[in-house]
Amino acid sequence: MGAAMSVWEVVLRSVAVLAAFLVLPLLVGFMEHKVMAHMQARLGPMYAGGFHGWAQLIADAAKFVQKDDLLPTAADKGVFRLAPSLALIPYLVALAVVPLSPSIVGADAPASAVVVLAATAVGVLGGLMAGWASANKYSLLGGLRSAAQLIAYELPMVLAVASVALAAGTLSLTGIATEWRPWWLLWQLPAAFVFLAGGCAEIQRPPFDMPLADSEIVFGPYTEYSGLRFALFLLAEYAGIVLMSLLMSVMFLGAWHGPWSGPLGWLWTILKAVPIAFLFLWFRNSWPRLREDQLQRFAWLVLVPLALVQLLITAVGVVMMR
Amino acid sequence: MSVDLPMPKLGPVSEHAPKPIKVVLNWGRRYSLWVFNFGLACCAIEFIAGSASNHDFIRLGVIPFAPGPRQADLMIVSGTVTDKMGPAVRRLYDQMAEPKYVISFGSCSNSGGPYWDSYSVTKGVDQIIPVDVYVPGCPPRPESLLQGIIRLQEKIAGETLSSAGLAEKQRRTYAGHRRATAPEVTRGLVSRP
Amino acid sequence: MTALDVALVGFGLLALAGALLAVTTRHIVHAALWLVVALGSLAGVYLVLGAEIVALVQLLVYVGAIVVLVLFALMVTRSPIGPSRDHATSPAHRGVAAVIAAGLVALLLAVLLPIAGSGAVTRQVTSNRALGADLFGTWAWPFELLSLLLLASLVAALAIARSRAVTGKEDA
Amino acid sequence: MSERGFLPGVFKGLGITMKTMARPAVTHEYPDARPDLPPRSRGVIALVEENCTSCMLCARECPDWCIYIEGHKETIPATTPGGRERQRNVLDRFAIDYALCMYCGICVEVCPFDALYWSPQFEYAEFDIQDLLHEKERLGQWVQTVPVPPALDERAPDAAEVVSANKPPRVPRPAAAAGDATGAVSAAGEAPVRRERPAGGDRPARAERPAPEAAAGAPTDATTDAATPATRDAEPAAPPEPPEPAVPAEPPVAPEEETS
Repeated sequence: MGAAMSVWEVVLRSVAVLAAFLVLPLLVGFMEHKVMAHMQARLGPMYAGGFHGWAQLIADAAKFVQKDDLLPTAADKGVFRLAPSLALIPYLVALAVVPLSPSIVGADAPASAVVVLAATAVGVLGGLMAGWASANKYSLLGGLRSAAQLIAYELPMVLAVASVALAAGTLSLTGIATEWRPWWLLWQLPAAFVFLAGGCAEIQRPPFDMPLADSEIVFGPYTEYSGLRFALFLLAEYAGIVLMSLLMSVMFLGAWHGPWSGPLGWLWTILKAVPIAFLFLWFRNSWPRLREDQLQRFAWLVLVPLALVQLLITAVGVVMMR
Repeated sequence: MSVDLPMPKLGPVSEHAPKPIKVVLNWGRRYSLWVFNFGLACCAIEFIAGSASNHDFIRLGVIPFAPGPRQADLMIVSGTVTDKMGPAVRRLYDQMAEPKYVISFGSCSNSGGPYWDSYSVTKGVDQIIPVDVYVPGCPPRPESLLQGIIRLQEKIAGETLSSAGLAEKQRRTYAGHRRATAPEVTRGLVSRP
Repeated sequence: MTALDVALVGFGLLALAGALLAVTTRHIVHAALWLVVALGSLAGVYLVLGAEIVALVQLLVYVGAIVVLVLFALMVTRSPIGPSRDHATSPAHRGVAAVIAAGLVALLLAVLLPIAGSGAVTRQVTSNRALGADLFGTWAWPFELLSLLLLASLVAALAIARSRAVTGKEDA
Repeated sequence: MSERGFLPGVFKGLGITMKTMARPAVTHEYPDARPDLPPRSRGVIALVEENCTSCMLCARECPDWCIYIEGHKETIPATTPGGRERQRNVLDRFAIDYALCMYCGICVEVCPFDALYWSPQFEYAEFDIQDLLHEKERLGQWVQTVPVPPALDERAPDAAEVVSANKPPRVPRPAAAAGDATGAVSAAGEAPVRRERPAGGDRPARAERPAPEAAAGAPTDATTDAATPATRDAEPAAPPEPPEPAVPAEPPVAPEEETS
C-alpha cells in the first residue's frame, strides 16, 4: 500500500473493489442457475427481467431485503447478528489484493498471497459463529463440520500456495503472475489440483459441502438465517467462487499472460477465471457429496502428501534452475 | 403450551419504502419465490414433476433451493394434511419469515378431498394456515401448479405490504378464524377424551 | 503523534480489552471469540510496526487455525449459549490467578520498561526475504527444535487417543 | 472410494452433465406454449345443461359427494285434449365442488343422458376456495373446451359419440326445430349441435339427433367429426378460450397459440 496514494485514489479503488465484489458474485450466481439448468436439461430462470431471466438474482436481492429478520429466541443475539458480516468481509479484503493486471489491483500488498490465505481462514469463522449462535443442533453440527473441514484443507492450500511462491521467489500475487511461465502449467500441475480441491472445500462448495448438507443437517450453520443475513451468506459463497477462480487464474494460469496482454491483461485474467468458476459449477452438478470421513481421508491422505511432493519438486526445480 | 410468538414484521426496507420502490419490491417478491414443499401424499409427485426438467418452475422464479423454512417464501402444501400432521405444517409455516405465501395444491389440501369424511384428515389446510392460491386437481397437472404460481405472482404484483396488514392476516385466518399456536391446531376430535 | 502512533495505541488497547474480556467473560464461546479480537488486534500491532508477514501469519495461524480448533473443541464438548455456572471458579482460585497475573505483568514490565524508556522505537519494515534469511539462517536450530517439540506432542496425543480406542472397544 | 473404477466414475459423471448441457433443454414452456394435453385428460367436467334431467345419478354415485343438484317439478299441461298432465324435472342448481372433486370421472360415466363431459382445461386455480365451487353457468362454459374424442386406435371403430352423431338425422319434429337454444354454445355463435330439449317436449330427447344443419355440415371423417357437444375445429390440443368465466381462469400472459 504505497504511501503516495491520495485520498481520492483510495476512495476510487475501494469503490471499484466493492462494485466488483457485488457484481461478480451475481454473475457467477446467474451462471450457476443457467449452467445447472442446462446440465439438467432445463432452462433455468426465464421470466425475471424478461430476457432469459437475467435479473433473477436482482429479484432475489429485492426479495431478501424485505424478509422478516428472524432472530431465534434462544440464539446468542450478538454473535448471531455479527456472523454474516464476518463471513463476508474477509472475502472483500481478499478480493482487494487480487491483481487483474500488473497495474489493476485494489491494493498491492507485498505478501498478498498470504493476505488471501489469512482472509479466507478468518472468513470461515463466520460460519462457525453462525453455527454456534443459532441455538440449533443442525447449525451446531454444521459449524463443527466446517471447523473440521477448514482445519483439514487449510494445510494443503497453504502448501500449494507455498509451492508457487517458492517457484516465483515472491509472496506477492503480482510477482507470482509476473514470474509465471507457460511450462509452469505442467510443473505446478499437482499444486493447481491441490489448490482447486482445497479451494472448493474452503468455500464449502459441493462435493465438499458437508457443512451445509441440506439432506442431512437442513442447512448447517445457516439453518436459522432468513432475509438479508442469509443473503449475505449467499453472497459470501459466490464471492468465494469469484475469489478462488481469480486466484487460480493468477497463481496457476498466468493471469495476464497472453496475446495483446499489454492493455487487455485484466481481460485475460478474467477470461482464465471463468472456466475455473465453471469448473466449480460443473463439479457441483456432477458429483455427489462426500461423506465426512471420505472428506478427511481425501485431505490428509491425498492432498497433503501431494502438496508435499509438489513442494519437493518445486524446490528441486528452483535449485536446479538457479 | 402456547408460545407467545412475536408479531410478524417486514424487513427493514419494505416498511417505509415510497411507492415506486414498492413496485420494484413487489417485482422482487414476485420472481423470487423460494419454495418449500410440504409433500404429504401423491400430489407431491406432481409437484416434483413441476420442478423437474419437463416443466421446470425455476423459469418462473420459483426456486426450490430453500433447505428449511427460514429461507423459504412460498410453501406448497401438496397432499393430505392429517390432524396428526397439522401441527407440523403450522409450525413450519410459523417458522417462515414474512412475507410468505401458501399454495394449496390438490383436492386433499384444499378441502380434504376424497378423505374429507375421515376422522383423521384435516378438512383443508386453510383450517390451520392462510392459503393464497388453491390449485384444484386430484392430483393437479404440473401445468396446474404453474398456473397457480402465475396467479400467485399476479396477486403479489398487486399487493401493498405493511406490518399491520400482516398482523391482520394472522388475526383473521388462522386456525378457523382464530389465532392459535402450532400445538393448538389439532382438532378436538383427536385429543384425548 | 502520527497516524501510525494512533493506530498502534488503538490496536494495543483493543488487544488489551479483548484479552481482558476473554478471561473474564462467563460465556465460554465468547471467551474464544474475544481471543479472536485480541489476536487479531495483535496482528494489527505487528502490521503497524512494519512486520507485515508476521501479522499475516498471526492471522492465518492463530485466528484461522488455533481459534478454530478451540471453537471446534468447545462445540464438540459443551458450549452452552449464555453464561455458564459450570465454568465459574471459586474466589480463592480467582485470587491466586490475579496474584500470578499481577506478578507476571510486573515481571514483563520490569523487562520491557527499560527498553521502552531508552528513546523512540523506529519503525522498520522487514522484507520477506530478510525475514526468511533470518528464520532459516540464524534461528534455524530453535525453529527445528520447536517443530520437533510439536511433532512429539502430536504423536503423544495420537498415541493416547489410539490406546483409548483400542482398549475401549474393538470396533473403534 | 474403491481403487478400481473410482477415477473413471468421476469423469463419467462430468461427461454425463456436459453431454446433457450440449443438448437442448426438454422443458415445455407452459405459459408461453400451450401444453400438449392428451385429448382424454381429466381437467374439468363440463355440463351440457340441456341434457340434464336432474336424475341425481351423478350426485349419488359421486364418491366425494361433491355434486350438488337442486331441482323442482313442473307440470306440463296435456298436449292432447283430455290427455294426462305430465311432470318433468327442472334443474335449478347444478354445482361441482372442484376443491373436493377427486376427478374419478364416475359422474361422467354414469350420466345416462350425456350431460357431463371431460374437458382437459386445468387453468382454474383460485384465490378463494369458494370460487372452486362451479355453478351450472360456469360448468356450461367449460363445454367450449371439450375436445372431439379421437379414435382409440388407427383401425379401431369410431368412438361411440362419433358413430351416433354420424347416423343420418331423423326428420326433426316441429317442436324440436323451434327449440330455444339457451346454452353457452349458441352464445359462442357456433353451430348449435347440442341435442336440444324440445320447448314443450314430452321427454328429454334421448333419441333426438343433432340439428339438421350441423349434421349436414359434419364431415364424415371420424377424427374430424364435429357432431359432438362442442363442435369446433379438430384440434383437441388447442381449445379456444372459453367465454370469460366469473373469475378469469386463463393465464395472464398466455398468448393465443393458434396452430391451425
